[in-house]
Amino acid sequence: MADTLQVSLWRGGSDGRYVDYAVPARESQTVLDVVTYVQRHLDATLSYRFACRVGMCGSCAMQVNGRARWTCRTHVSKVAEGGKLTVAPLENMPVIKDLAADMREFFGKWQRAKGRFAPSKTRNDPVEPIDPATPQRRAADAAIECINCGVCYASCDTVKWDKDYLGPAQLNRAWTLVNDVRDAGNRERLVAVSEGSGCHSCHSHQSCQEFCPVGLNPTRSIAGLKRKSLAAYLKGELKP
Amino acid sequence: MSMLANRTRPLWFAAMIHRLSGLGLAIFLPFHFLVLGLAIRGEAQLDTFLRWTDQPLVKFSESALVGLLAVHMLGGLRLLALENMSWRGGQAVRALGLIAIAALVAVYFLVRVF
Amino acid sequence: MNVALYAWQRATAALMAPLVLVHLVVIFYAMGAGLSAAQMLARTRGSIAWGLFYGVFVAAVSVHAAIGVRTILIEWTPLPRRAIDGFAILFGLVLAVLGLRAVAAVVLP
Amino acid sequence: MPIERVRTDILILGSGGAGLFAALHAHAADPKLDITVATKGLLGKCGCTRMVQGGYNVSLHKGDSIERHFMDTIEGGKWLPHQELAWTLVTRAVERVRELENEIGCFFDRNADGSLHGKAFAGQTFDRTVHKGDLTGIEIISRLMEQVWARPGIRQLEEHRAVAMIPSKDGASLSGLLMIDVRTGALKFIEAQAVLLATGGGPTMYRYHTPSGDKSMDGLAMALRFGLPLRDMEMVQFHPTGLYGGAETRMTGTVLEEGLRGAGGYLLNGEMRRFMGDYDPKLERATRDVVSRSMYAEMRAGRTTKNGGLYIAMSHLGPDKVRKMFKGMVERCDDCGFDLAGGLVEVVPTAHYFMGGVVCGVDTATERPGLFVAGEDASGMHGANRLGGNGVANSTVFGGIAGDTMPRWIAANRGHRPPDEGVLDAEVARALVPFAAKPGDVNALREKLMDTMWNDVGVLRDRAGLDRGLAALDTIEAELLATGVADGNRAFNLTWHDWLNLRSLIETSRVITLAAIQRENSRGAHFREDFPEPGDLDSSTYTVARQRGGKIEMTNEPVEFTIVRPGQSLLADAAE
Ligand SMILES: Cc1cc2nc3c(=O)[nH]c(=O)nc-3n(C[C@H](O)[C@H](O)[C@H](O)COP(=O)(O)OP(=O)(O)OC[C@H]3O[C@@H](n4cnc5c(N)ncnc54)[C@H](O)[C@@H]3O)c2cc1C
Ligand code: HEM
Ligand code: SF4
Ligand code: F3S
Ligand code: FES
Repeated sequence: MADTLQVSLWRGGSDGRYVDYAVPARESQTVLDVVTYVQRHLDATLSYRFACRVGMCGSCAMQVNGRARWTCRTHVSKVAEGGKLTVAPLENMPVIKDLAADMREFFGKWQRAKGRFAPSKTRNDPVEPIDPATPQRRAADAAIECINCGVCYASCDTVKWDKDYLGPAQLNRAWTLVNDVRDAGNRERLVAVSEGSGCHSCHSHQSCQEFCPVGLNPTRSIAGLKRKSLAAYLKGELKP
Repeated sequence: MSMLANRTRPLWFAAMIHRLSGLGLAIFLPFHFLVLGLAIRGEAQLDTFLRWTDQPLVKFSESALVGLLAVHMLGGLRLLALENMSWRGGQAVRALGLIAIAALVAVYFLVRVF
Repeated sequence: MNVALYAWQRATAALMAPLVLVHLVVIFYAMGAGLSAAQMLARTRGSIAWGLFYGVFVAAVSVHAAIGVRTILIEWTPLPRRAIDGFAILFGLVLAVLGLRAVAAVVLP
Repeated sequence: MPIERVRTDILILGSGGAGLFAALHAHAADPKLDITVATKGLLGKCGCTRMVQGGYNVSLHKGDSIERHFMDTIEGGKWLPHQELAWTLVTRAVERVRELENEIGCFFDRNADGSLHGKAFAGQTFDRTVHKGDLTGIEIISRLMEQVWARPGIRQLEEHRAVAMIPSKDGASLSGLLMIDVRTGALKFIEAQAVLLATGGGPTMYRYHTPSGDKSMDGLAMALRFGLPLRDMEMVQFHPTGLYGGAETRMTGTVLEEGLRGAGGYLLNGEMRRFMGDYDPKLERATRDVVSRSMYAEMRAGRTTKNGGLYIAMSHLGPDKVRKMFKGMVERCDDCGFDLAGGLVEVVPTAHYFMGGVVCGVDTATERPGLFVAGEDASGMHGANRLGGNGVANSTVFGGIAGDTMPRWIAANRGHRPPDEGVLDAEVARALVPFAAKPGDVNALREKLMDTMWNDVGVLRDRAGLDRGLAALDTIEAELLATGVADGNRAFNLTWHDWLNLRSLIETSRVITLAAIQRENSRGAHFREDFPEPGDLDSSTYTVARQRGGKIEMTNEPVEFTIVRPGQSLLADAAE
């Protein structure tokens, strides 16, 4: 390992530019640590975002050498090509400053996709018994552990090309709810994902699936939504 | 900005090939229809046309079109399967295989027209 | 793309797959047999079967390609949606008209 | 300096389990109220509720009872908990879990018969911890976040940091909060009829710590300055197995799950010797506090790895088995360059949870009208030790209660209360202090603080060390005040926030140290080597700290055994 890393960091807003820094290489060092080093020792005004440090909060995602990743759990040795790192804010989101992206639109679309539980019961009812082996529960489980990091969203060219496209994480969440037998909102949800720029706009590029740091498969979830909504449409249950 | 990494993946290329082949077909098709429509005015013209198509360059581009059709169809069938059948991994390998088959069809056509 | 357009695009795609196969086989066969234009037309003219075959093909491809072109324009051009929709419909109609004219030329006796 | 002024009816500080539950409940109680959630990071993406791995304690399972959960909580807390608060915690948790499942949409794991699965968590007599895999917090907070986003009536101020509580003109109540909009760097005063403090404590002043990076005891530092009484401030819970990757990586201190020891993992010192036998016959399976103390003692004696940590070894269980059993942990270690399944991973005890906090009632009200507190900022529920699984129960139960209480309180006490402008001006100046001094190395001071707290006010304590720590804190504070931050661009200026974090941490560290001096016995998380005995349970007291005129006063208050006395058990009563 070289003893210094050549690091280029995006500075400024959308009209910013890359600035180069030399950061000492360490044995245990994540990309987040590199960025932190620059802020602590080289340029105190560098802005970035993190919280949990362990891949649970999805706050720290950035473009690292062109690829969206969670930086807190990306060891430098796995990504630095020839001791070089280029770090930029997440693609497909407005830049706030330096490495921090604005996620409001991401969560706005989450709501547009009806990515929220619609209750059919209240706190006064017992918890609904659900057989963990049913196909629906399994399908929900397979897609549920999303940390809303935005990596998939930043890696999807359909998002880039169609500003209204709901996005892989959002549709993946909608799919977990479609498979949640307790949910009462599926009619509206299917309408929401079946409108223009919904699940049917996905071209199965599969970058979302390949890059999702927690190993989810939004492509599969979206395919599920396509099937489900198509069936509902053909039965005349959807009036988009 | 370094090259976006999602654009260096096989499945992204597969999607681009699918799109460009579809686009190519869409652009070619009106001309194809136009030419066939000439047949209304008699076989003579059509024959002149078909003789024109004997030129090597035309044969090459016709082979390319057959290739486009094959690659677009196979790619489209892959997508239909992915969307409608239970999930399978190895999509990149599949996509590459289908593109290869389409290329073979095109080459076969090329060999046959000459 | 919404579910209606999706349904049409995927349905026409599924429909066209066998048609394309047959079409390719026909081309290869014609080539292999070294048929001239006149010989080919002799076989198609007056054939209801071929008329139906290519009529359906043209209809499907017009719908399919129009929807496809619309998607591409939405994603790759900054044109307004309404202009794109108009263009796609126009494109589909042109394809259908030209295509049916061609079918007529090949099939009508 | 004129700053932006905003008014809202209810201001909620923090977007963890406590803050988000409060917002939802308040909104449900009165949708006409203007509710604002201000949070230091992104809504629901900062704080520790997200990081909950183990799960949520609730007595919903056949064979369990509220009384049993209560007794576990009291005994775990070494008879120091406020019993009414603890009782509220365990009783309301039942309704809260049903609410999480039925209304919020959490999808907890089930048994084969479809009922909720309860897993075992150390220190409890029943397997009552409800969970979603080992990522329970993600499920809880993501679902809460979605519900809040779904209600446009709840205003969001993301990346807004509270810096000071501003009293009303008459000084009797709270007027509002001085905030910094992190993104622009601008100061803002938010006047509110009711405020909930839910910033989640967070003992990040220790060399090794688990909480998220945004937590720096701001809430308690503000409460202290506002003159509120703080309880149990000596009680810092340490988790035995924090990942150790060296001083310069943020991974250091993050939790490696409890189950590793439970499953038979070995702890080894630098000489590769399994040392737990020297301390406790239960070896690695001893309770959190015992293992943490043993590890700390081992490290203090210098028997460490060359990097200064200890090892956890799992490979003797079979690397493939380990990989299967602890998939998440193995992957996390692997991402960071460590082989948990087949090799050795360095670990250290790590500061995990803060039992101390603002004194409050069962309705979350504090001493000052208009101010409420919930979650890790509140105190009394856990006493000397928090049971694993009671943390998120605490924040969600009392967050919801706060959300129920505040609209009622507003209905009875209508109106905003204009601020004391003098205090507001002074606090504005205080927030900008670092820009006046010559820029310096803020991080070096943070390192100093972390070392001081680790060495002198850490897992094992004695009077001499605590006195040393107190003196060091004064020095660090003085150095901090002389260390500035360059005043170029205040927008998203993390170094400015690091500075402010550090100040909060120093101020609360001082209270921790004073409280640790005050308690001359050893209970739960607090261990005095010079007073190793727990003392008489019947005359148990808890410590209270309060700042008056710039000085911190410490008192001991007797624990009131309103429900059960030491030596008794509700379970015995129930059995009779
Ligand atoms: C790694 C880990 C694992 C845990 N596992 C468990 C478990 O298995 N079971 C369990 O019961 N408990 C567990 N806990 C404890 C539990 O997570 C916490 O006790 C609980 O979630 C605290 O909730 P809260 O709402 O009070 O605070 P948090 O969820 O921490 O939220 C605090 C909020 O306040 C914000 N904030 C902080 N300062 C300011 C400021 N100045 N201005 C504005 N906003 C501010 C933060 O950004 C954050 O949004 C765990 C904790 C950690 C760290
Ligand atoms: C043989 C049968 C065919 C099949 C199975 C097929 C399948 C498909 C499918 C599944 C798509 C959607 C791709 C996506 O959303 O990413 C598609 C798109 C498209 N198709 Fe076809 N197609 C066929 C024939 C044709 C023909 C003959 C044309 C040309 C006239 C054509 C033109 C297009 C165009 C332009 C697109 C849009 C491409 C894009 O969105 O990226 N297709 N096709
Ligand atoms: S699906 Fe994966 S990549 Fe996308 S937001 Fe969720 S966790 Fe991140
Ligand atoms: S990358 Fe985008 S196109 Fe679809 S499969 Fe994933 S959402
Ligand atoms: S900091 Fe939370 S995922 Fe990286």
